[in-house]
Amino acid sequence: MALDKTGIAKRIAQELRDGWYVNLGIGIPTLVANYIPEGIEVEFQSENGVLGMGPFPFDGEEDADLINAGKQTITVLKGAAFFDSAMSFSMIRGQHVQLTVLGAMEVSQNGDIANWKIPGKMVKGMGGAMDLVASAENIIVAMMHSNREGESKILKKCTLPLTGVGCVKKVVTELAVLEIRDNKFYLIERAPGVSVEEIISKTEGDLVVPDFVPEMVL
Amino acid sequence: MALDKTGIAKRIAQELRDGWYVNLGIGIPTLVANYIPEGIEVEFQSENGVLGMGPFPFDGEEDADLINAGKQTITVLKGAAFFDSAMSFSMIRGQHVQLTVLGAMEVSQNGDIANWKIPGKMVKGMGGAMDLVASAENIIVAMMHSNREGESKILKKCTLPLTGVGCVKKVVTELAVLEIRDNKFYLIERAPGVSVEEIISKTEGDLVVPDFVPEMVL
Amino acid sequence: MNKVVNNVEEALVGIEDGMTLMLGGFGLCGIPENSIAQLVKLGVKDLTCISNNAGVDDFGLGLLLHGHQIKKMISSYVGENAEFERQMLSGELIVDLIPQGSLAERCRAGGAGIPAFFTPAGYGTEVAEGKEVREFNGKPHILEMALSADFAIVKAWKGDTEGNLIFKATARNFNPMMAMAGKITIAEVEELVPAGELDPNDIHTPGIFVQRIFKGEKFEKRIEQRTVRIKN
Amino acid sequence: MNKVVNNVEEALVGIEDGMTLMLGGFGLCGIPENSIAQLVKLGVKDLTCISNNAGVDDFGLGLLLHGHQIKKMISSYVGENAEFERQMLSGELIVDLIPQGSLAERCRAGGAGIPAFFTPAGYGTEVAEGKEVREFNGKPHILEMALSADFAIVKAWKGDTEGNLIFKATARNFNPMMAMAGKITIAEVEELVPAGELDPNDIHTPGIFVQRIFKGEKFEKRIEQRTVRIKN
Repeated sequence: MALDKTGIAKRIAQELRDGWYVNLGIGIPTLVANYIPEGIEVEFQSENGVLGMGPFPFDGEEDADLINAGKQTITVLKGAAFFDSAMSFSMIRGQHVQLTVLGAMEVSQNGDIANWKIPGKMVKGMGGAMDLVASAENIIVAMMHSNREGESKILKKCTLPLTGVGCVKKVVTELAVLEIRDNKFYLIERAPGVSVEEIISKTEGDLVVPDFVPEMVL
Repeated sequence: MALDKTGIAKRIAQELRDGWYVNLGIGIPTLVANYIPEGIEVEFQSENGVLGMGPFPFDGEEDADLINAGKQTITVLKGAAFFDSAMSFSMIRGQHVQLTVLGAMEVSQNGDIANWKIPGKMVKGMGGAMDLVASAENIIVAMMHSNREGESKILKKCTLPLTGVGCVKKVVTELAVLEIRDNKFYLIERAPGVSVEEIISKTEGDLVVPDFVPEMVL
Repeated sequence: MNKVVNNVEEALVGIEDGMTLMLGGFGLCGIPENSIAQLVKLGVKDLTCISNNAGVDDFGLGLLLHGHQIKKMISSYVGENAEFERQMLSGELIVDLIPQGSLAERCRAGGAGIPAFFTPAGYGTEVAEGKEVREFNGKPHILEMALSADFAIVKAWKGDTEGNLIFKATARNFNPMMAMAGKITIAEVEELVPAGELDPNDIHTPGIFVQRIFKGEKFEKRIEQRTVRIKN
Repeated sequence: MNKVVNNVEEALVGIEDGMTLMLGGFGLCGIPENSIAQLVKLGVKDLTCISNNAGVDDFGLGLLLHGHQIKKMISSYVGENAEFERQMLSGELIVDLIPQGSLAERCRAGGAGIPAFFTPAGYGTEVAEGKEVREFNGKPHILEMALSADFAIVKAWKGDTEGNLIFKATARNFNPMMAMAGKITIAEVEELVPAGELDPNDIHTPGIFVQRIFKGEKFEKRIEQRTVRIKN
């Protein structure tokens, strides 16, 4: 069965390693913080200027001056630090953040990503995404395999304006975990109960399928 | 009579204007802080990371963590701020400092200045001087008119490695106040009792002398 | 050196039609709301506004958009504002969208006397169009230019009479860099204290960058995405 | 995420001959003196040291110079050190002197992923030799490259177990930028406190930049130019 958003977040959380600083994008990526594997410590950076983000505040304890990059009210953990936007992107551009998780509208097999603009229709802006994808050594994209019309978003070539080129190395969708190498998608894992055939049929880009594709263990 | 160091500092202090942020170099320039004209407020920036420098500490009250760019122990006034070296030079390079006063080994009539190196003999380094002279809109050089061998340091062309090009607009020596315009030195004032002839004889660079040269009022 | 002005009216003297303004804040967090209200009142037009976001429909810079006071926006993310999207798609509003990190760094550069710098952000995208590309350490970078403004308007938590500023939590965001990059920088603060009350070690924006400072009359501090968890 | 090490011996593990080190401090103010003493003890050689100054003859980096442990110095001002001058003039020591502001900005750039930037400092001087010159706003600027180091060693006043640092007064100087630019950054602190004891608003160097932290055993804090006035 295809994963829900929570499932995608849980699977991505398995990629976390002890001691990492992690930047989570808006949407599904934000949920990753809820599923940190036991025994490891990671610290969350939000590009609007905080390191050491904690859970959402209790009702009535919100502070308008303390938000994340999705403009949601948050709290901080012990040992947190606040800083300005230039410092924040120094961390990102300077590769001090070990993992970036973000959403996408399209990903292509050479690692390009598009997630900020649909010409003539929607322009929200790139926010910090262009800095993140251009700088991060380790980017995981959390996204749905297809759009609402059922068209694959895992493509040979992106059709939308790009956010970054050749930067994505791993994609986690409701159906599969894909790695990008040598200009191809490699099928690494499939969601529990999802067939290899379904993944093949919903992937427009070149997909390399090994003889045995393990199911995700969530 | 030629001025002493104190006299030079007093004359330069007359150039201060209310509300200015001022960076004073090592040596004579440091003394300028002692002669702020009454009724005006200026704030001293030291490039090692302090705004709002006060007088030297009383004996026994020195703090090793609180020094000026000359490595002297200092104090700070109310409303001071500490910052790092990148921020400090952002102030300087970004032209937020209204006046820079520094010493020189040589100054030339096109506004070049040399003050950091004597090839084969002495190399102390430029410290912050190159940033200061390249950035400041308003630079006053405090220096002696001649070196120990009696040779003029107010030159057609500098002989020593330069600190900056075309940046000096005003020079105050023990003998005179000179302005640099149109590739010439203009004699603006003479030290009390110093003759125009003496200044002419000790100035190697092209010197424009008006009919009447007022004495400095100190 | 008297930087303290009595109110927002005095603080904004000199802002005219056609000027470029920088306004601090991320979303509605840390925006100079008193000054924005005054800009609405003044009715200045044809403004170029440099701000990470454009407010929401009825708060923040959305108020200026509503009155068609803004000719051009330089921002990184504008996704919370229907009127913005309408004006942009209809061509009424000129929009220059740039990566958030580049925006922050370009403001800092403007204040720091760095006219241009190289960054990897935006390479291979629309953002790089017309910009110089150069490889460093085997990786392509684009040359980005400094930004500056006629007036920078920032909001701080505490300020003193010398113009020193301290920001609170994530309300800091773009405020410190913009404070550096204004020809004239105006700070509205929640708390204005005499010089000497703030620890010199704790200052975020040294007073040298601030020309005018005033205590804001009222801070609504609207929350854009109130997100809470329920107590068990 | 355990960044705390027990002592300077553990902190400096991995520093080898021929490496590039950044060392914070301005003059003798804010230098990592415990770490410097340990470098002397380790006897590592052929170091490239990036530091604004080179210490004095018998303290700070002067101690490493004395033992001929330094192959190359990248500094802005070295005027307090006779042995330095001797080694430089004799050619034993390679010296790269650069403007102080450029040094600070190049370290910051190294930590911030900015490979290069333009600055007016040094145009028309020896410093500009071999560097690209470009005019911005009618004024010539030179292109300066980022600096980074195998290890950055900084000294802070207070630090917590997450690596967050607070510096005191002008002992801050180059420490924050160098902390950003080390592949591995080591912080020696006067006071090491549990996470949560430092106000997140007051942090100068966020812990993300610091890989190892320890409480220095002893801080002599030598004063270079004791200057006092007499009480009336």
